[in-house]
Amino acid sequence: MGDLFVLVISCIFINNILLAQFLGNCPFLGTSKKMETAIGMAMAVIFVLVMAGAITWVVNEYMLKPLDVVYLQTVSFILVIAALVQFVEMFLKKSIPALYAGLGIFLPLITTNCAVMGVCLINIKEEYSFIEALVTSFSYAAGFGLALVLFAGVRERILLARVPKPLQDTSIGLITAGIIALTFMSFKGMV
Amino acid sequence: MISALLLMLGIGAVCGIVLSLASKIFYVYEDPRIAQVENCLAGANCGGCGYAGCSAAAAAIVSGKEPASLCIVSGKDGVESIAKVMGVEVGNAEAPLSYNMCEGGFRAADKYHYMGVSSCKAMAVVFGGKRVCGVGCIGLGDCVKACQFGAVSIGPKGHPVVDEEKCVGCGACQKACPKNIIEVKTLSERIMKFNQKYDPLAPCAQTCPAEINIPRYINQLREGKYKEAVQTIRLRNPLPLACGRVCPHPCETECRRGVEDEPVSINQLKRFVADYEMNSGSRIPIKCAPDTGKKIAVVGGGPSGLSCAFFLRRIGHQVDIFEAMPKLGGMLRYGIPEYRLPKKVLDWEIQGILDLGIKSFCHVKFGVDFGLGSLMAAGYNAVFLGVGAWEDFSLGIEGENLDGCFTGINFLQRISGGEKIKLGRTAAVVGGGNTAVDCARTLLRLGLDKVYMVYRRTRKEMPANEVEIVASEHEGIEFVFLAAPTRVVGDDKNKVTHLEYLKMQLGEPDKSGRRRPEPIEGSETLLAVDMVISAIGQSPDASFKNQDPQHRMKELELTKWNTIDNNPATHQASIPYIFTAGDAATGPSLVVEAIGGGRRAARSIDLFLKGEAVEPVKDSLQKKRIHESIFTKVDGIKKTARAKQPELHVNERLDSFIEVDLVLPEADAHKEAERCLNCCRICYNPDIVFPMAKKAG
Amino acid sequence: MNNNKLIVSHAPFWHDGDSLFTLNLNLMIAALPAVIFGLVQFGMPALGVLALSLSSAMVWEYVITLLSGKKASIHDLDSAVIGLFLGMMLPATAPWWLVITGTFLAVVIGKIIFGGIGANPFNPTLIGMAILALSWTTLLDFDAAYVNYDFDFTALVPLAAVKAKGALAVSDLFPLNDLMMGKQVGAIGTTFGLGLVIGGIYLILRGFVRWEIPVSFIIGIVFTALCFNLANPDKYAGPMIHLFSGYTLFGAFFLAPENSSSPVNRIPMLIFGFCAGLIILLMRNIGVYEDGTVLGILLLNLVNPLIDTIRPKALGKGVNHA
Amino acid sequence: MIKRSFFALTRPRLGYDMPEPDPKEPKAIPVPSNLILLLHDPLDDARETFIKKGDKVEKGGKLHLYKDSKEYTISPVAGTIKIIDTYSDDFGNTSTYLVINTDQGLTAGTDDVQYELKDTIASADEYLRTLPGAPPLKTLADPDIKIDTIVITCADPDLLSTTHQYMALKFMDGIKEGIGVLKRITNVRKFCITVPENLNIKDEIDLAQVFRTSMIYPANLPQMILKDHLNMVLPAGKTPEDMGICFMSAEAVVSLARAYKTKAACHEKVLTIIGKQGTPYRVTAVIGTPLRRIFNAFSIHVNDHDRLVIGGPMKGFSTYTVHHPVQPDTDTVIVQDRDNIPELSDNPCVNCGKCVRICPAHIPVNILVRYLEAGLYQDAADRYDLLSCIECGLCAYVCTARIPIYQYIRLGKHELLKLNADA
Amino acid sequence: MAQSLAKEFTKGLWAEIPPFRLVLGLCPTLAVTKSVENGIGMGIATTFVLVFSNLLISLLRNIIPSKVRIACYIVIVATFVTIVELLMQAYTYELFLKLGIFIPLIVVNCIVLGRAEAFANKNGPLPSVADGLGIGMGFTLSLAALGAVRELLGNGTLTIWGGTPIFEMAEGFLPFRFMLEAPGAFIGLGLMLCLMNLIGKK
Amino acid sequence: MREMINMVVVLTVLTALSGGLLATVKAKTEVQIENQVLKFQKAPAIKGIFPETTNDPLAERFMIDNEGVPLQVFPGKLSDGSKAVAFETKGTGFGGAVGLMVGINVDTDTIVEVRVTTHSETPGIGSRAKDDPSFASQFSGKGLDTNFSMKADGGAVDAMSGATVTSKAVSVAANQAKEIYQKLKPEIVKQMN
Repeated sequence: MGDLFVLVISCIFINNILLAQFLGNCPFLGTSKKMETAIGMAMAVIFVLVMAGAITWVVNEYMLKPLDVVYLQTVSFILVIAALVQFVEMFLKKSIPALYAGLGIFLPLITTNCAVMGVCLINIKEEYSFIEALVTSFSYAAGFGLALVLFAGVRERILLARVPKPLQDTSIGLITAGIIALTFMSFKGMV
Repeated sequence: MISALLLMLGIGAVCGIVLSLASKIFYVYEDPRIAQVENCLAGANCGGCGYAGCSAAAAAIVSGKEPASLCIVSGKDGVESIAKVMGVEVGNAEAPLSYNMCEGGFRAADKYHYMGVSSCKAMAVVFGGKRVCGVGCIGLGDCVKACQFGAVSIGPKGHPVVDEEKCVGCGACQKACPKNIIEVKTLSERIMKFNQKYDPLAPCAQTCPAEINIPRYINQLREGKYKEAVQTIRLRNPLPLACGRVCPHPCETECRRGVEDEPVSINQLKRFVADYEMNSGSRIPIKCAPDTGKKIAVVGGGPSGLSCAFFLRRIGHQVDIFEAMPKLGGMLRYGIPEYRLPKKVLDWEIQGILDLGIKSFCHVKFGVDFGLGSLMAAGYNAVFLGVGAWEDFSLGIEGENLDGCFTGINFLQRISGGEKIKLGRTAAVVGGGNTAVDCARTLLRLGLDKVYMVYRRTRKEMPANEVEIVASEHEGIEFVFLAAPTRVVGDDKNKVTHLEYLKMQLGEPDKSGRRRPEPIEGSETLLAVDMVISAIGQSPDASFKNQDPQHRMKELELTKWNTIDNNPATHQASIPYIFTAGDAATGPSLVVEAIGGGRRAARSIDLFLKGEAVEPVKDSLQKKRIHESIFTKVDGIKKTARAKQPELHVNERLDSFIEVDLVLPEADAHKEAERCLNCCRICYNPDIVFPMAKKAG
Repeated sequence: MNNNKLIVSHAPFWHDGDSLFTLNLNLMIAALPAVIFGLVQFGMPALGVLALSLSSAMVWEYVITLLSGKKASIHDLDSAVIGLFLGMMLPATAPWWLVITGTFLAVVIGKIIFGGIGANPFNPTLIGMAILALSWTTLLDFDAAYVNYDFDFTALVPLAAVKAKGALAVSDLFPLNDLMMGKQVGAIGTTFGLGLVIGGIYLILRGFVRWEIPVSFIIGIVFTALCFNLANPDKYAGPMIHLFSGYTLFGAFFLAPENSSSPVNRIPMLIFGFCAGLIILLMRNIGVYEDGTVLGILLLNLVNPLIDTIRPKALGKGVNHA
Repeated sequence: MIKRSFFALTRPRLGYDMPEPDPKEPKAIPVPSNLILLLHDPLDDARETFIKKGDKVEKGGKLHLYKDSKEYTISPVAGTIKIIDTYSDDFGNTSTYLVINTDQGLTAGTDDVQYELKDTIASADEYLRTLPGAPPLKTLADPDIKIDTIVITCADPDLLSTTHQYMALKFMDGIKEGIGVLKRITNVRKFCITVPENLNIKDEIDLAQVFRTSMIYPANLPQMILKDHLNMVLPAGKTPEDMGICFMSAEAVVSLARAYKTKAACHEKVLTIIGKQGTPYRVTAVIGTPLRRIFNAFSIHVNDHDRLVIGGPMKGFSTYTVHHPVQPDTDTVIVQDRDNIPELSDNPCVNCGKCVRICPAHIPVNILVRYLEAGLYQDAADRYDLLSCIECGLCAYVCTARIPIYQYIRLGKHELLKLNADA
Repeated sequence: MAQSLAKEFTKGLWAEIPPFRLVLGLCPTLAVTKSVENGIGMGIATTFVLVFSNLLISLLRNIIPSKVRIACYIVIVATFVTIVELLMQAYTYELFLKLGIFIPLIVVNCIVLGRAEAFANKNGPLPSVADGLGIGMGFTLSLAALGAVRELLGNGTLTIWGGTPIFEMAEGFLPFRFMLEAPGAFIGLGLMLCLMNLIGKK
Repeated sequence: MREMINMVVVLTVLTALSGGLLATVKAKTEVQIENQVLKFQKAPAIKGIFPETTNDPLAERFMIDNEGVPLQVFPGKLSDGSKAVAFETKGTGFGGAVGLMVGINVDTDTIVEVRVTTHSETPGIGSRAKDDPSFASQFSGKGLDTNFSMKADGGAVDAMSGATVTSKAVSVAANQAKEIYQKLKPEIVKQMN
């Protein structure tokens, strides 16, 4: 239990997927201009990552490993994730439109979000158990969400400031992200 | 190897089956355009646009929240194909561009020192802004701040300058400007823009019936940009060559320079640039909007018809012109003599209009050769009636039908048509309008010994253009004022010998302030002439109404002057799909009125075809003036003489129909353009420094 | 006719006389006791560092505004304050290029690129400091910096000593009195605890700094330190060492209340200060950092927009119109 | 100008001014040769005006710009209309001004035109709208607005001004009489009077409920009176009239009472003039008197870069011409010397939060002003309580960055109104 | 033909150079640019995938049904990514170790899919290859540039290939370590983007 | 329906082809990859631990099972005749796992030498663990009864200044190696023979 807690803290803060591992930057910059979008995206990432983490772990453990075709990881994972996301999107759109409006519209963004794929690969690489894989997936996603929401808060203010023209938008967004990464170094060594 | 193959086969099959089943089971309807637009997008789902994935972005584009250029990955082709998907509405595919009305020149003085929020909007609500000039640019640059693309900057003269390369037509600058100085419009919208009372307009531009932006083209001329000047004129007037010759230029009467000095010779400048184009040997290309697939029939190829057809064509409609006479041009061709507007010039100009892709059918008379029914059957969506006013008023006196009596327009038309008419030696032309003068001067050129002009009132009241009157005086026409014809006297062969008229005197001024002529009893006088031409006015020939078998035609209402009854603001007639302008609608009037009317009718037709309410232009400035633009004095003007119209020597011109008025030499044109005060391009201090202090103190 | 052009502006027509200039001037005045003490303690090199950092910060701002064609803004003294504070946080032995790089990072990366004064979401001084500390750790190691100095007190950095050896081992080395009176090794302007407190109280009384932030910050430090200390007095030092050493007091009065990166509502201000104190102590006691003030405040700067949404309901908001 | 105190731990307190306990008679300004009257109808070139240049007007004559227009003004003198022209008023309003050349010798005495003043609110609205103090008769007469409470303010709404307090001190009988008139002509039954707590009014007021208001700004703003004394919170974006409450100044009540007593309107407005040195003068002037006349009477010289403020220092507006006329609601006129005008700046907000903490309406001004600067008015209203603002101006008064916050707020509301009108 | 091919190629080098003009592919840009060498390696790997997937997709563009096209593209891209991964493991093992997880993540690099969808989907094989090559080269160049800045400042060296620096800072240079850290990557890229914006202004 | 079948077929064929292609490439590169792994990761460390051996530890490597996880062991015959083994363990540092190759003298049960194999630590600070001989040399010759924890945690290892976490990772790895060795020693000895 204690180990899991350490894992959670480390995944959320110390090895934050965005700020320390550089994964998932495109949607990070894209969806952080507004707080509502950021929250929706954060939720969607958590949702998808947990599912993807589970399903890729299963694929790896019960299909790739027994057949000794681990080198097919990339192809099979991405295909499974893409299909899963698309399926969930269609499902939500039809069955739970309310949820779709809040969260589902972010799903297509996630297919090609390297955070999802990256976390799945990390899970395999670190040889986590199924439970650990689920927990890390969730924590990484939560870390992503946390960074996204905090970033959106700062960015909403920056959008209103008189940022010099060439720096506007993505450029200042990246620099802010850099400073956020800097502040996240606070947690270094805490676990 | 085999296991890998099988595994992937399995995964692929499962994914494929699940997805295809899901797409059937969980099918939800959405706007098919969303899928189409999404196909045009990059599909990378990168989120770079700020939307959650390409389908969200597509939905935003379809709902109109975002421009077609939203996606940062798909290139120009993508944008174009999206625009195509979205371009179901007319004009959407046309690129809108920003354009500022108030430009260049010096700034108006401030009425106070402003301290506060540095934004035009904020300043505009404080006493209308600190500038003394109330209509122009404030200059704090809200538009510059609003532009996301760096396309707007404050130019060296303190006004916004738009870089057309960078402008994407988003409209942010327009929203930011509190004074409507800067607008984002497509070419169509710009062509169909009518003066409104909050536009910064110089008095000349307010006066021009065609609403030409006069100061702009004068400035372009001054800068040597003749082509641009012609384009500026063509935005409002398709016939600069003709207008440059025959327009009575009401604009010049309002010219602000005229308050202290002689007005600028605006019309000659127009003619200069128009002639420049004609003589340059190549036509300036005229841009048209993409085709809309709508078809309009223009009946009558005179100035109003040509104008209406020209503008309809430029905004993308298909136009056919039907003309009763053998050639297009209407009154310009048949009513205005060769020495004022050479046919060669007119042909060149009309050809330019037809080159836009307008078909013309001549020698077909409305109501005789074709009618409303046949037009409708041919699939025209609307009809423009610009049949002009070709029916001369009769004098209503005895002897009017004698041999040697003619009516004005009929006479001019026959001469223009090349008909040989049996002429006399002396002639009396009855009337004081331009037609009368034209008849008189034509007669002189036809070799008559003596031409009299008989007019009921005095020279002061003559409606003909002053220059024309002066020219005819020079050419030796004798004026008989205060004379009311009472009888044409003929000999036994029914040939005209004399015109009898009654002398008149001016009575007490009436309500309108004019002194009405009153006949002097018993003052009958005989004038020995062998030709009498009556040119006392015309009305439209409305015979088509009864000749047309289409029963709907009965619904077309006429006024008591036989003009087609219409809404003067929208030019829509009593049958909704019929529009009319020009002399047919107003009775005999100026060419430039007809041109302006044609454009207004084109706007209404466009609205009608789009299914929108045909409503007048909001806050229109037609024939009104912006209160504060009218000055009673203009300080600091150094008087300089107005450029003189070069003209043919009298001796030369009497023997021929060679054009009398000549074009200004380039140097003179520039000199004349320099005389322009740049009203509304510069902010002026009117004589009122600030209203409250005027006389109260 | 009257040709007088009056000034037209919008209400109100009075002003309480505050300006950015007076605000920043007062910040600098409040820092004076600590600065003077530092100069006396560390001598000419300290003067050099402070002078260079103050001037270079202003020069950077001037150069950048010049290059970008904006109106010069150094007269509001904001960059001077950033420069002074940065200088105060450096050791007296800092090389010239370190100072200049630091002010560049602080003024340009920390402030100007975000849109200048008031727009910076993070404390510019701290951004400069954090980047310097990350890049040139050894140069900012105060133990190493003052080898050539001869002090009449323990020449060990208190927090580093605590971290390395445990609280018990160093408990006698740092009497509270010495710490308060500046008898400790540290940055130029942050060792004189009493001076910083005097400056801080001056700022609070004159209304240039909201009292909520420093007070809750100190409470956060003291409370957390006390908890740790009670749990394991051998390993974790007591609140007073934490309070009077390192950048703690300087952070409390001068860094944390920096206007644009801290909350303005009362409850958020209290949360902000307390959490900053808490996180700093966590970093000191269980993280890898000896001090942590710099990153701790930056972390709270990041959270600031979020917590500042806790605010009283506006008048008439949500009232049903009867 | 009031500067902050040296120690500023607590927020600044701006106190209202008090009239001297036993005020002198105000100085009367003679009727000038030219009067300027404002009509709230904009001049439209397309329409024919009802009054024309050169028309003769009688004293007490009612002037309409157009035949059917509802707006009118009453000429306080007999004379000739010399000018009719457009006047761009403050905050986007366009009105029309008339210059009336006074006929000499006809300035004193009663009106030439006598109206049939009936005991109905409609009748009062028809003739008495331009009484000194600008009684809100239009609101009261409007059948669509249901007013059940009238609050009479003997406290001046802005700093420095003592006009209403003076009226209350001197003419308490008039106020009582006015309440009687109002009770007679309207259906309103509830009357309240706000009296500054330090104002020495000895009379018992039994006709109305008396509120003693604080002497600290902005206690006398309508929203604050509602909140503090009527226990009523105005919903954001609503006016007191929407809640059935009508505010009326002491002077308006007094002049209403006089008008009913004499059956003729009075045209003399009481004003507080604050000179460049801060010296207050109390004057009476005929409505329409250009301010320059008053300044001449006190030898106040208005130069370039000075500021002329109509109304108080917190909520008034500055005009650009010394010919600005005395209006029915002009209580105070301040002349500020160029050396006493605080500079504004175009600095962005530095987030010091002073505005947030001083705001009586608890608006997050620091964020609001950013949204307003960026022109995001709708967001500002939806998320940052733009419409809750009670427009006291304190935020701009304390702003360290010297941002014209109040102007931004006014502009934001103005633009928002326009946006909503378009939509 | 040759001219238009050249145009497709060169646009990737400047007009549409990722990640500066098209703000895509940020993750590898940030992560692997600790040195020029890594940047170039990553760039070449991406280029390889881009060229071949573009080629294959443009060949198959008429066969693939539009509803499953994204899935098909992903499979194609992923296949090439795996090939690159295997090849790198076999022949440039050290580089493979440094790039680590980012090699398989090329599959989710928006640039690759973006080009497939935006270009190869609509154009013939030759232009698609040119486009892929151009964009890939542009990407490589950007990574190398950012890598150069970060390595030079953060480590005082420049290493193009093979581990030996071709340039080293003078003896007394104390490296600006910040540039090698995560925050330095973000800020470095942000500032380069700003620079590109400045240069891009006509 | 046809459309659906078409979709499924195309996708299936494509994935199958992909699988086949990859399998081929994998088969072609497999040997080379294994060589590379040995050459770049293990060889330098082994070389460092066993500078002189009479056998080829790389060639003689064998796998043993550590609670289900295969462990690669490199046996070395040292020049003094004693037998030693080397294997790799991992500890967690700043930037992920730190791999540590630990050489143990089977005869004396002492550590021969340790070497860091893989790391992604901050260059210059954490990476000193690999480059700085003084740190690694702390372990040399220590008996397996030593606690390799950091001194602050009551162990025997001095931290590298400024790189506490990396040092910790190494010490964790070392402790882990100790445990594994103690547990699997009989197996290892058996295999070696």
